[in-house]
Amino acid sequence: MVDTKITLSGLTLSNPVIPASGTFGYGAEFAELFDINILGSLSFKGTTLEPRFGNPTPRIAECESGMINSVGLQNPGLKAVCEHELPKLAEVFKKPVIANLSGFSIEEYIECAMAMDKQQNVGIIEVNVSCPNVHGGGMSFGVSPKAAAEVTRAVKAVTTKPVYIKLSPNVTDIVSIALACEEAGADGLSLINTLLAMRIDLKTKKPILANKMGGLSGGAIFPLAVRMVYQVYEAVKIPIIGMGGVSSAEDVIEIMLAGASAVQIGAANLKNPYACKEIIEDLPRVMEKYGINSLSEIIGGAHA
Amino acid sequence: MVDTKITLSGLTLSNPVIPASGTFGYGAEFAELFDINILGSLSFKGTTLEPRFGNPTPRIAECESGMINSVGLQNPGLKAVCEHELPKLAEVFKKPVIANLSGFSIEEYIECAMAMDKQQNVGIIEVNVSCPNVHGGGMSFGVSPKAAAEVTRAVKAVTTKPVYIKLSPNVTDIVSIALACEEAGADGLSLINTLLAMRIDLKTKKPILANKMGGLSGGAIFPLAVRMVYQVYEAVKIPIIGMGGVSSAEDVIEIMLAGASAVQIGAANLKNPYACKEIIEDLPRVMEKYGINSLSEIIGGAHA
Amino acid sequence: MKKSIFTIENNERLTQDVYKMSLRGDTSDFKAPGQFVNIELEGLYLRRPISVCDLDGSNLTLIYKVVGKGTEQLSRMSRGKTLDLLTGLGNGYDTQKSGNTPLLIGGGVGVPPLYLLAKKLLAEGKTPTAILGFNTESDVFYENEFHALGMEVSITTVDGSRGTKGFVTDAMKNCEVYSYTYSCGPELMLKAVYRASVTEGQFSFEERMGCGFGACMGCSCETKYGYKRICKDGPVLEKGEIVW
Amino acid sequence: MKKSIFTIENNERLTQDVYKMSLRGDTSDFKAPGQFVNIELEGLYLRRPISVCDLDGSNLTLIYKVVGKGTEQLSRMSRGKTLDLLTGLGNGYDTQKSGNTPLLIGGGVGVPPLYLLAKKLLAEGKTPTAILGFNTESDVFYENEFHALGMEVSITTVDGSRGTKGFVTDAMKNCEVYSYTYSCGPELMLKAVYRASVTEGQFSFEERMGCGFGACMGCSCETKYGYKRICKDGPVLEKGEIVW
Ligand SMILES: Cc1cc2nc3c(=O)[nH]c(=O)nc-3n(C[C@H](O)[C@H](O)[C@H](O)COP(=O)(O)OP(=O)(O)OC[C@H]3O[C@@H](n4cnc5c(N)ncnc54)[C@H](O)[C@@H]3O)c2cc1C
Ligand SMILES: Cc1cc2nc3c(=O)[nH]c(=O)nc-3n(C[C@H](O)[C@H](O)[C@H](O)COP(=O)(O)OP(=O)(O)OC[C@H]3O[C@@H](n4cnc5c(N)ncnc54)[C@H](O)[C@@H]3O)c2cc1C
Ligand SMILES: Cc1cc2nc3c(=O)[nH]c(=O)nc-3n(C[C@H](O)[C@H](O)[C@H](O)COP(=O)(O)O)c2cc1C
Ligand SMILES: Cc1cc2nc3c(=O)[nH]c(=O)nc-3n(C[C@H](O)[C@H](O)[C@H](O)COP(=O)(O)O)c2cc1C
Ligand code: FES
Ligand code: FES
Repeated sequence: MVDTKITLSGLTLSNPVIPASGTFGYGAEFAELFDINILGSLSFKGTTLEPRFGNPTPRIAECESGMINSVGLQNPGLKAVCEHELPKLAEVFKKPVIANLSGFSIEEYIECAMAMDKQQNVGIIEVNVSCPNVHGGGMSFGVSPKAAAEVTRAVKAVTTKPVYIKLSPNVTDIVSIALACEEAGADGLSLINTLLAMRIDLKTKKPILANKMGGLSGGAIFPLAVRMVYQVYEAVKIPIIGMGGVSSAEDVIEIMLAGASAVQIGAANLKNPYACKEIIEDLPRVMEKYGINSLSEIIGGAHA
Repeated sequence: MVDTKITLSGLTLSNPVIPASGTFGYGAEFAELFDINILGSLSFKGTTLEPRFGNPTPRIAECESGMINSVGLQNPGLKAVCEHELPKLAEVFKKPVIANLSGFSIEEYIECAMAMDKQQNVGIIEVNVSCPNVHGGGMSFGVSPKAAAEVTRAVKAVTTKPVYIKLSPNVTDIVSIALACEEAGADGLSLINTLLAMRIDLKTKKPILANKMGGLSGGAIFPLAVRMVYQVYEAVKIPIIGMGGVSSAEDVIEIMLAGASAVQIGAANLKNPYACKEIIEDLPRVMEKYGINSLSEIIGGAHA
Repeated sequence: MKKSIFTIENNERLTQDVYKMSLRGDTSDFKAPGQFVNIELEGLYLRRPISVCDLDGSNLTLIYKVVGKGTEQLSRMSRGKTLDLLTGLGNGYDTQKSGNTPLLIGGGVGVPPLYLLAKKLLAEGKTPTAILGFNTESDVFYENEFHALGMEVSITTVDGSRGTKGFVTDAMKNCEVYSYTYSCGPELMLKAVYRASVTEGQFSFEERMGCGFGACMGCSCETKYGYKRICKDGPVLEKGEIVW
Repeated sequence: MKKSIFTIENNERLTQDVYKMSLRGDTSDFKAPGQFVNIELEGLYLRRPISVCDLDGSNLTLIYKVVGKGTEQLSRMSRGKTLDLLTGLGNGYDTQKSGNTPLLIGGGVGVPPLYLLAKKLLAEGKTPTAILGFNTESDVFYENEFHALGMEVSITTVDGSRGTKGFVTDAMKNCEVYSYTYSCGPELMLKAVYRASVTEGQFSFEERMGCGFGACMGCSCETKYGYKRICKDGPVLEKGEIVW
């Protein structure tokens, strides 16, 4: 029997497969289809302090081997998430979850982290730094090592739960940002978020998305994710949750070889609601095919 | 009859379709298959001052909707290109060509540009700034507005031919680099080059490429190219040659709507040696379908 | 929602660019007319949502217009080919609110879901009437099928080549009293019907979708009573909650 | 080079993971044994290079081992299906240099191109001999086909379950004088053959390819006389130019 267990900051996961924030809601739609307790964990939709409708529609554009979304962090806001969504989630998913947080100022991150710190079923706090910093000129927190470190320190100060910073790939040098987060006390890193992209409708001759641009995810970005995980793994000592286009057990192994300790599955869930289930069920067979006994042993295995 | 003509810095092209540097050699292989004079122009393989073998093999890795190459600028060097390749190219292609140049120091760019300035059949000099700057700590010239501007100024000083700077997409803010090049006198911009990416072989558990990483091209990067062309078009006044995953007449129109005055076709040529021919032949039909009479009129049409 | 494999029984052209596809598979998850399926297609990243036009045992009928890559691919498929479908998506129309003489108003490929709705209403002993709007005579489809159900149907065409000249709202003017309004069609038409309609009603919307089953928030819209996902809380919205 | 559509006539399994595919199409662009085709496959970005095993009028035979997605897809195809091929790729073996008694040494799926080479040499009145190396008895294929040409063939298997136990180089030791060495197989085998061979020769190489027709420099290798593209200037290199 092959061993799919991995650990993330002291948390043992039965397997490394975790649905990515924003692509699994709060699990309810999937729990109708299969027992989602087979998942390693679950990163729920990004929470912001205030409720957000997000961007106007259309918010989705199709691409070759991927899709662009400009959902814009629609969520019912911190209070409703803690009071309604998390209890409901706890009913269908019995394991610790990953609380994905977004903020438009350091204060918002702090408030969200403080609230999530109190939530029993939150195992890891995942801080999405891809949002624009409204007090910092609108540039995303995630594009500057300094701003990313600042968010990290602020969140670390208010929680004892492990803090993972979710990095943006839209940068010249992701390693410098990863290092800044590590230095600021991050317990781990999640990468990658979506890549800024655009499609134009030939019929209307205007951008398809009402917001013009959005984030590209899906198979198209997998080779970029593998590269970034590989680079960051070389530089940091903290664990990495790898993601970006992962859609098969083979992809899980590939991104783990690059350096990921666990793996999130995003857009693939939208295409096939059974994606995570199928990947988890497929893992043992694929591990055997490639002579892998224990997944935790292959983490970073591609490095010399 | 629809009109596919466009102009680039005074040069009139019968259509906007140009094979991208590194994917069409010096045209010979394609000239065996069809009359390559149907092309708008042709950007030949990147020239460096010295002959280069490039990186060790394997240099190619397949991806979903794309490929990674780590060819590493293999070319016979400036002298051989001018003495042997360009005269041979002039025999099969009668129109002005685009001379793609690479350098590892400002001096190399200057020497290459001076030599290309003297070549009769060179219509545009396309300066690839994605190469590492060996005198500047190994960072690519293309990731710093200052370094990109410096290359631009240096090349502009030694040639009267139009100078296009070919931008790297591996940056946080491509617009700042585009603006720096424009300010430094660039006559136009080519974008995008490939995105740094990686694949790992599950059998060997090591990177597929001997060089570990390489550049991702093909359909996977098209939505990123459209976004970058769109952003740069908003900021600059000089013409843009758009590229990155373009593989159909529809894609040509889409990237032109984003702001491209002409379009380069890269990886698609490798998959299908007739790609450019098919795109050119398809353009009139697709233009009619979308009610476009003249391609030059749609440039940047997606902007408000 | 269920995910299952359907087999194409038939795929025929109804008009210049509208096709009718009959499939056979597990239809147990459909609960109401107005629900839709989401179809996986080779080489395309996202599934394509198409409304259920008819349901009969394990037989499912879809009617679709060729507008892009996905529907073009569908149009080239033939009997025997299998498709991966998500079924039972969306809320569908509620027939309990219809009253005895509901009016069904469809435009173009908004017509198909009204067919199953009409069948259900008739089965419930009600007397629905339909107004079906098209651009021109050659675009008209399913008129006979509605007639065959034994109900009153009027056709409108923009150019007047068939039925009433003008829009569905022009035909609405001639309508006797109706008890409820059900509509499906392009957003501009829905808006016009919303304004012209003198009763309560339900309107079915389209939106570009990521998942089609409520997970991604790709298809949200604002209603008077909060945000709704067109794919899960819709596609059918109550007249009273719509914000134009 | 030509790009054209071939139709599969037959696709059969030869061993556990090696298949033989017969196709029909425009073969006019092949000039020499050892050339290859580059096959477009659905859903895969790059074409797959496979050597020509046999050519007869418009009939083309390929033998391939299932090692990944592309070859797996090939193995599932059946008669009637069409494939988009680039044909006439690579330089191929030069039979003019062979002398009268050339030795052909193939390992695994390096064996197929030697079959057409053997046919050509025989047609030229020469007396080729072949050593075909495999891992084990159940991996052996095409032994009879070589025999049927009327030539001497020896088999080696690593585990000795068939023919000489060991590597092709072990069988080379028993070889009488031969005039020239032709080889194709895994690089480690080529290297061993290169060392063991006492004559001039030609060796066929593999490399991951972008285009397969000389445009991208994806497959370059260094030779004693400069850089060569495996796809266009190769896959066959002269013994005298190889740099290990
Ligand atoms: C709930 C619902 C029910 C529908 N029912 C029907 C029906 O019964 N018959 C019918 O002909 N059409 C119906 N449509 C519209 C149908 O989904 C689109 O015409 C179809 O997705 C177009 O796909 P394509 O690949 O041909 O076009 P493309 O333009 O190539 O598609 C590109 C992307 O845009 C999306 N898209 C394009 N147009 C629409 C649209 N109008 N609505 C939503 N997404 C769109 C596609 O799904 C795809 O993701 C319905 C849409 C929805 C949301
Ligand atoms: C000139 C030439 C002739 C060949 N002739 C034969 C033959 O007659 N029979 C046969 O079985 N095989 C032959 N091969 C090897 C064959 O091309 C590969 O086994 C095949 O491409 C693997 O594809 P895949 O999708 O199954 O594997 P994957 O591993 O999924 O392929 C991924 C990528 O790697 C490339 N790749 C993987 N292995 C090789 C390899 N060994 N050589 C080159 N590219 C590779 C693929 O082409 C593809 O681009 C030849 C290779 C070359 C270069
Ligand atoms: C519809 C959608 C919504 C998303 N919402 C969030 C979010 O709220 N917070 C976040 O950190 N990432 C969000 N993401 C990014 C994903 O979590 C993931 O990082 C990214 O999509 C790359 O993985 P993939 O290619 O597997 O989808 C979203 C992605 C999609 C497609
Ligand atoms: C095999 C290969 C070699 C390339 N060589 C060069 C080069 O020498 N100089 C250059 O500026 N770009 C080079 N490029 C980048 C292409 O010109 C182009 O910018 C990029 O591939 C994106 O376009 P595409 O997706 O259509 O391929 C190369 C790309 C490929 C695939
Ligand atoms: S399309 Fe995903 S929630 Fe509606
Ligand atoms: S594979 Fe492109 S040159 Fe050989």
